[in-house]
Amino acid sequence: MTPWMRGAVLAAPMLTLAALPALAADEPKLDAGNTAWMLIATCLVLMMSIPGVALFYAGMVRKKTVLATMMQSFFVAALIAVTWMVAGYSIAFGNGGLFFGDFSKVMLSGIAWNEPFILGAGMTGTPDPTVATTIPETVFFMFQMAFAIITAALIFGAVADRMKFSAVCLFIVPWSLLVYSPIAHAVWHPAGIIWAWGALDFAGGTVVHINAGVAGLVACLVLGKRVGYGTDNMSPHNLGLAMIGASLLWVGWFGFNAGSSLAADGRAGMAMLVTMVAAAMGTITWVFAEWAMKGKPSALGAISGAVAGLVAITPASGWVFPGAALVIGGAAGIICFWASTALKKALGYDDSLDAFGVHGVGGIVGALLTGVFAYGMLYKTDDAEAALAYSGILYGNPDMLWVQAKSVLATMAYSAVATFILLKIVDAMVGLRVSEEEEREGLDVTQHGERLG
Amino acid sequence: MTPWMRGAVLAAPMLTLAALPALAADEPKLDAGNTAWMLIATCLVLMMSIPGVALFYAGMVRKKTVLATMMQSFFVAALIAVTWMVAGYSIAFGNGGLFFGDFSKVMLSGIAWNEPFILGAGMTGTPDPTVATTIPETVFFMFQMAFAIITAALIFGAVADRMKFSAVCLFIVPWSLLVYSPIAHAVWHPAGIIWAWGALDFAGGTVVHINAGVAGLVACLVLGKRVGYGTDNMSPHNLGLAMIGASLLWVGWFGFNAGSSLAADGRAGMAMLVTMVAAAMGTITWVFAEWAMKGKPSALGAISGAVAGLVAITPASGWVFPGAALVIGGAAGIICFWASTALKKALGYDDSLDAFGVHGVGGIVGALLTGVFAYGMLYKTDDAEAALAYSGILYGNPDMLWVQAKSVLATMAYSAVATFILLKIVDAMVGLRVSEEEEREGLDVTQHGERLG
Amino acid sequence: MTPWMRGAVLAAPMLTLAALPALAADEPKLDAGNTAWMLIATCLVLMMSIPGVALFYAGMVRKKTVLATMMQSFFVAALIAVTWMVAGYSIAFGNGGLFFGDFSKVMLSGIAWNEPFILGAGMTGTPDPTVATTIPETVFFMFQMAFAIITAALIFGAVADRMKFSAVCLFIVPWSLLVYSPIAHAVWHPAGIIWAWGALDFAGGTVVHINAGVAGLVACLVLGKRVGYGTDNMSPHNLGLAMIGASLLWVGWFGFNAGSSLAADGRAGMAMLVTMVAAAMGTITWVFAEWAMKGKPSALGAISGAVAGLVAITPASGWVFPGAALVIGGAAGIICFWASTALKKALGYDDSLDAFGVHGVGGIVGALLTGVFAYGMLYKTDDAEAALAYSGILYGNPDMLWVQAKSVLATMAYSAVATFILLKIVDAMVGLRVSEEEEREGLDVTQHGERLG
Amino acid sequence: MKLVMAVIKPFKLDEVRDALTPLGVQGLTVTEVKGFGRQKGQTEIYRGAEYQVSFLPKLKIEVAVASELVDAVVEAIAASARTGKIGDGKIFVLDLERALRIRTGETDGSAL
Amino acid sequence: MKLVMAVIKPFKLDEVRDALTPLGVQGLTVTEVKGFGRQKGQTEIYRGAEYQVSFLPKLKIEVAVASELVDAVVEAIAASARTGKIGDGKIFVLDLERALRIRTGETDGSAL
Amino acid sequence: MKLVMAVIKPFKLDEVRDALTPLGVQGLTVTEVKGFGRQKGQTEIYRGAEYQVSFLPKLKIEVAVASELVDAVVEAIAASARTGKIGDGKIFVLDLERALRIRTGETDGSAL
Ligand SMILES: Nc1ncnc2c1ncn2[C@@H]1O[C@H](COP(=O)(O)OP(=O)(O)O)[C@@H](O)[C@H]1O
Ligand SMILES: Nc1ncnc2c1ncn2[C@@H]1O[C@H](COP(=O)(O)OP(=O)(O)O)[C@@H](O)[C@H]1O
Ligand SMILES: Nc1ncnc2c1ncn2[C@@H]1O[C@H](COP(=O)(O)OP(=O)(O)O)[C@@H](O)[C@H]1O
Repeated sequence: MTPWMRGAVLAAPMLTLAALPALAADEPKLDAGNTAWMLIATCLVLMMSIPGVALFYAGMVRKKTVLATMMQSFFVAALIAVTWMVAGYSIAFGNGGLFFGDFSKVMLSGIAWNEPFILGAGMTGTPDPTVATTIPETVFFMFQMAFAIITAALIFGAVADRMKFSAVCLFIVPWSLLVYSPIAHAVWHPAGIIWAWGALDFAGGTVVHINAGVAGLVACLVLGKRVGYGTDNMSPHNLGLAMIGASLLWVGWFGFNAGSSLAADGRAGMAMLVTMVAAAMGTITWVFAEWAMKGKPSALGAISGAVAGLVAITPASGWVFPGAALVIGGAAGIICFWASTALKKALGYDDSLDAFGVHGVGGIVGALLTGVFAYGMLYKTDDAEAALAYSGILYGNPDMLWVQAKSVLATMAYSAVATFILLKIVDAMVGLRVSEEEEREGLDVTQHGERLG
Repeated sequence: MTPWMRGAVLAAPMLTLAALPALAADEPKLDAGNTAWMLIATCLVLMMSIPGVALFYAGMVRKKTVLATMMQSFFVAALIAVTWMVAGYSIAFGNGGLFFGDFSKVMLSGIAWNEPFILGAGMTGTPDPTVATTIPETVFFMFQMAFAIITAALIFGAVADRMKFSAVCLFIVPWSLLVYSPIAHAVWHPAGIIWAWGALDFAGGTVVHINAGVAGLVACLVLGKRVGYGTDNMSPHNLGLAMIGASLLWVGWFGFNAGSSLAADGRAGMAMLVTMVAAAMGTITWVFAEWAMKGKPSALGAISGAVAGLVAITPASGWVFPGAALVIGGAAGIICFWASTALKKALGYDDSLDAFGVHGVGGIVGALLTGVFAYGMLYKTDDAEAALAYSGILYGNPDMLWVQAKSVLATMAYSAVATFILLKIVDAMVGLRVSEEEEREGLDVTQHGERLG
Repeated sequence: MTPWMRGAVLAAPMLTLAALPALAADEPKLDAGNTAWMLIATCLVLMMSIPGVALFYAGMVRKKTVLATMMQSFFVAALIAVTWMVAGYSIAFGNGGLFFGDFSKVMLSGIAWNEPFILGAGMTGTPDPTVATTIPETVFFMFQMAFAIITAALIFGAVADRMKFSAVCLFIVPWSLLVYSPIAHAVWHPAGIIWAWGALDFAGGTVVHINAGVAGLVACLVLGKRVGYGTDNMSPHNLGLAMIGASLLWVGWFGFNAGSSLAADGRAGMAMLVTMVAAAMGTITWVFAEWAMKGKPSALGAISGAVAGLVAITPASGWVFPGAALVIGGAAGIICFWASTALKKALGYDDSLDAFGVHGVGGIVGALLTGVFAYGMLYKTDDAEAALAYSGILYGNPDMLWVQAKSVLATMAYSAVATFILLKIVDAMVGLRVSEEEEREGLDVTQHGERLG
Repeated sequence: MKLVMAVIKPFKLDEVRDALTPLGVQGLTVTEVKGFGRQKGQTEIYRGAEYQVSFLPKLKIEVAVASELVDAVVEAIAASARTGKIGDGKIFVLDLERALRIRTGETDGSAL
Repeated sequence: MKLVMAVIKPFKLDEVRDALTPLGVQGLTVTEVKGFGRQKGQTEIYRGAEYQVSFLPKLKIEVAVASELVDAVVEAIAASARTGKIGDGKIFVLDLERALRIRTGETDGSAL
Repeated sequence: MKLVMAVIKPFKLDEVRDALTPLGVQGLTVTEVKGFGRQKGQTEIYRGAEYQVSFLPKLKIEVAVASELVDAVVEAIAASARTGKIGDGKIFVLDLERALRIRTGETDGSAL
């Protein structure tokens, strides 16, 4: 038992105590300050998908697929919201087995709207495996929904410009139920198997980014390259839009990472700080690497580097200090630059917007470096002994790197296999890819009957 | 006496108690958590107008009116802000009669900046009719100002591409004072007549959406159709912008609905949840209806459906459970689709961007379904008897549907008549509509001397 | 000793007391509500730079420099983030001398992540010169970082379309360390010289706006006019983008000004209110002035006026009432209109996007009017005597206007001289300006190898 | 055959097309252009910097027609595009040697 | 010399260029245009208001070629731009009196 | 009359116009085009996928002039648009049969 929210088990009461009278220690109460932060953190994470990812991706495709690309965020957000309410949330955060939750929360049956939420309530053990918060379950549900949405939206960057809209819909709903929710359960629920291994994923390095990146990679391999890939000009039609999108991702990411503290506490503050530093470093190293290698520092490089840094700090964000953030962000900028250019070119797949090159690879970099830089004391401020289980090799826990690597490999393997099977089923049902003529014409007109401008 | 904030009379102390020491029960104090949430909720609601509505509308007009359309949100926001400070707020939220407030708060005279705000302070009765909050009046004032602004901005979608800028200015200021503020008073002030009827409007189904929708309908009837309507291509010039706008509306709407709880409490959390679910369902049903009827699922349909779902859940958002949100959002998506296409075509008016078809009709759907699905216990968690007065027919209060219908009809009638009179006066003063040549040339150049691109 | 945060010395405990049990008075604790507000206020201020200023500026340049202009916000944000962490923060907010802080906080050494931050901790004196907050230092650090970033980004509006990207990078890092941080120290740190004079700058009229405006003016004088200035059409290529940017600035400015209260308290609420009123009045007066003088009310005028109003209320925002905000915003709209048109034309410099005309001049207007309208009782609610030191001439303190003028002049002088020297050094190193041919071709292609659309 | 090329005010496009259809013109090609001419745009003072907007948005229409139709076509365009205000535009007629419909390979008269 | 002007479907551009290069055509100029013709766009019912999308996006290609090359060029364009579906476009040939390369001042044949 | 059609580098537009005005040219029409020619764009490696930017932004200018003016016009354009670097563009001259000013109905010489 190790993941991020366990921090909350101990830390939440402790920190919150600061602002609460004595009785709060006995029985957790709703806290307006923490609830306020989580309400707005939820807004920020939703904003990351719509319009964040929608713009980020739409600015990078060709003009003839702008609206279709936006729909792959916007409509998918709607689909996943309902999916999450109906069953996804229960599979992820219901109590249950090592791999998925039970169906006790299907359709939100019996959700308590006016009491502090306890994750894993009903579980027993020593020490108490549950995670107590001071926010209502509705807010926890919404915050996690926003994660389920963005994970789904990220995938489609890899197959931009060529996937049928019907296939998008038919694929993403079962994917969310059968791939996203189980992985979230395994990593973030006290009953989950990866939690049991002791892996650290503060805000979704494995659950969100590696998962989406690998699913994207598999999808672009299954669908094949874009028509004209390697010869036609496929440069971004409007990097201005992509830059707005990247900026909203950056700002929204504070909700993502600092919100994962589930409280407006000291840990949230530190998470925001390291998130900023890593994003900045990712931007700088990617741009400088490009400047050195290709002669010009590009806007596309800047936004790619920012996202790479943000991705990489995600699993680490509640566990590390600013110095580590410099290293994690800087490493991610360079490694993702290499992955999205040299590596992709060498291997020859067409991951259109580098869902894998940035999110997959950045997530791996971050997850592994968390195993190096995690500083357990960041939430266990008093017990150095116990904190070891949450520390990386730099702070005396040599096993952590391997635990992290194991969680990365498990996520990659499950995501790849399950995604592949689902894609094949959808392919058999309606076909995944538009015809060559439709692809030439563009998805906007052929899928949605609309055109930009 | 029934509207939404009465919930707060009882609930606010109760809920807030959770996080406050005993003495708070005696005398309300400013709460930093609730204040934090309301500060940011205000930002979110303002963001809905600028740039939200500005983008949503500007993306749907033709290229020659983009800037003029944005000005109808941006400059109107400035005008209404000052109007609201000078007198609008006092008319809406000053104590006073059944129809409008007194002038005690004109120019914000005597606003207390460091004490918890009590709506209706000074009123007496049993039970105490006042509504106590734990936020400063400055923040309540600002939150409500953002509502006054967005209501004004929404109207102009109906008359896009043809209204003089001078007429926009001359119309909207008295409209806000004489139409918006009185309706807000009637519905949301404990002294107001619709409050007295016991109608439920949590976040503005009648006050904001039906009101703006009806005003828009009247305005487009008075101004007449766009030149070329029915023959020229008037398709949206840049749905990408509209999609950004719709996304910001969606995210901002959490401030709108969950903020209407005036606290970061359990009710705010539930309001956010049902808002999300209804928006998602509206998106899905509109798109699927369109897919079935017209053969293609459009981006325009997706954003329209999202807004329809958001509008419909607005009056209900503090009173209903997630299951009801599925129904309300889903119904709104289909009904507004019908209203904005078949109905509008049949009746032949030119509501350019469907201010009435989406906001008016969606508001009506929501207000009526609130009368069906409202669950009074959602704030009166203990007293089932008393909760009846806040419940819909599904929970044993068969009168509620009629009360809601009455509030809808009263709002529509007053808004229609008063809007008509104001428009006729402005027409007599400066003329409402640009010349045919100016309309052909486009409002950007003729009204503002500017051009896009 | 007078600046804004001293308010907090006294007010913070007092206000926060409202929501805290007795023991809080003894020893400040982290407050979740205040922390929640400051986390999100930080997000808002960062959003002002990316995508706010990025869009505001990029929409006003010609199409060939859109991406380069965005990079001057986006990449600069990354550079300043790291600069601020490494040393900028320590120079600004470390204890130390009258002009800059010591190096005790370099690389954030020893930052306390889980205790309430006390600015100037370790300083002694009577009365206690330190400023106590109830938020962690990480959050204070991040909030201030966002100010350092936006100040840097604003400068480049003055030299749009002609500065080398390498020069941008080489200039801005030392500028932030040697100009921004010292001025921030002088004004906002209890040990600083301008604080000692008793000057009032609530949220950055001198530190941010006058400073950036003057640096921009110097830069555009050193670089010279754009090729074709005065004859070629240099009108904004996409005012729609600028309007989104201005809207995000407007909304984000609530974080800027109300966040400068460092707590979600009554003063934050009042700061938000006056910010809104001043922005609205600035919009209205600029547009009406333009309408009267040039015959058409432009969208460019509306957004310029809004920013002028926002700039001017910034130094005053925690010290004044709504009536004063009407005057300050209204005056700024007209004076900045005059400065950006008539004055600029008369003097003949090419401040491309009016960094000086709006931010410099607006900041001066605001700083001086703060000396008129400041109402000391706004935080010292009980002690009228002591409040005099925080009051303007209207409330009985005739010296304040002079103190403010002195702080304005000092800021202008230091900023101008230091900026000039730094620019000359960078010019000697790599040259500040692109070649005439590159300028004609546009910075996007020549500096970044990219093109819009 | 002739190629008739007309520069017109943008909002006149639909009228021009409607005037040509009765003559048997089945196709035309439209380009967004900027026109410089006697019609002057406003003098803009954009934030203190003055310049003359000398290029105004126009549409260029190209229609290939049989030689015997050319007079009717020119007249129809002239009539439907006229507002009587400066800047109404021009009609130019060029000789067209060959025409070919790509889809069918038909040439000249039958290609139009 | 002749000026060959072709209106084609946008996505055929690269194929057409590749078909011309082997003939020795070293340059061409492309314009985004809207075409009105036999090919009709969908009838759009945008929120209740019906209209016919009658102008469809096309590309116009202009190539100046020596007279002896013109047949080959026309054929190459026709072959590479053909999809066989309505709306494939047209090729027009005009007589070109003079050509001049601005950079060098070369004229006519050697300017192309 | 002749129709002079020139493809030039975009930033040369103002210079060209200023060179034509003294000759009595009172109008011209400008189109944004993409040019393919000897001038090659950079090879872009956009995130690992290589391609050659072969179409570069140019402006096309069309001026109808009286026959006797054509030499002066061609020369003026050539002189003002020249940078001496590859990609400066071309000037083409076509014969113009008729011209008509829509506003007044004036034809030919007086229509220009
Ligand atoms: N000599 C010319 N060659 C090509 N185009 C021209 C010429 N003269 C005018 N035009 C085009 O015709 C348009 C209208 O011309 P202008 O002189 O403004 O008004 P009018 O047509 O009423 O005389 C111009 O904007 C330009 O596009
Ligand atoms: N008479 C014409 N003059 C100029 N352009 C034409 C003419 N007829 C057709 N075109 C252009 O050719 C395109 C294709 O023509 P269309 O009639 O749709 O199909 P097809 O080429 O298969 O006959 C049109 O969109 C238009 O741009
Ligand atoms: N044969 C041609 N027909 C039409 N346009 C041409 C032709 N050759 C060149 N052009 C145009 O002229 C431009 C410049 O030509 P290019 O070969 O690049 O350089 P240069 O003019 O210096 O020889 C091209 O971009 C293209 O727009």
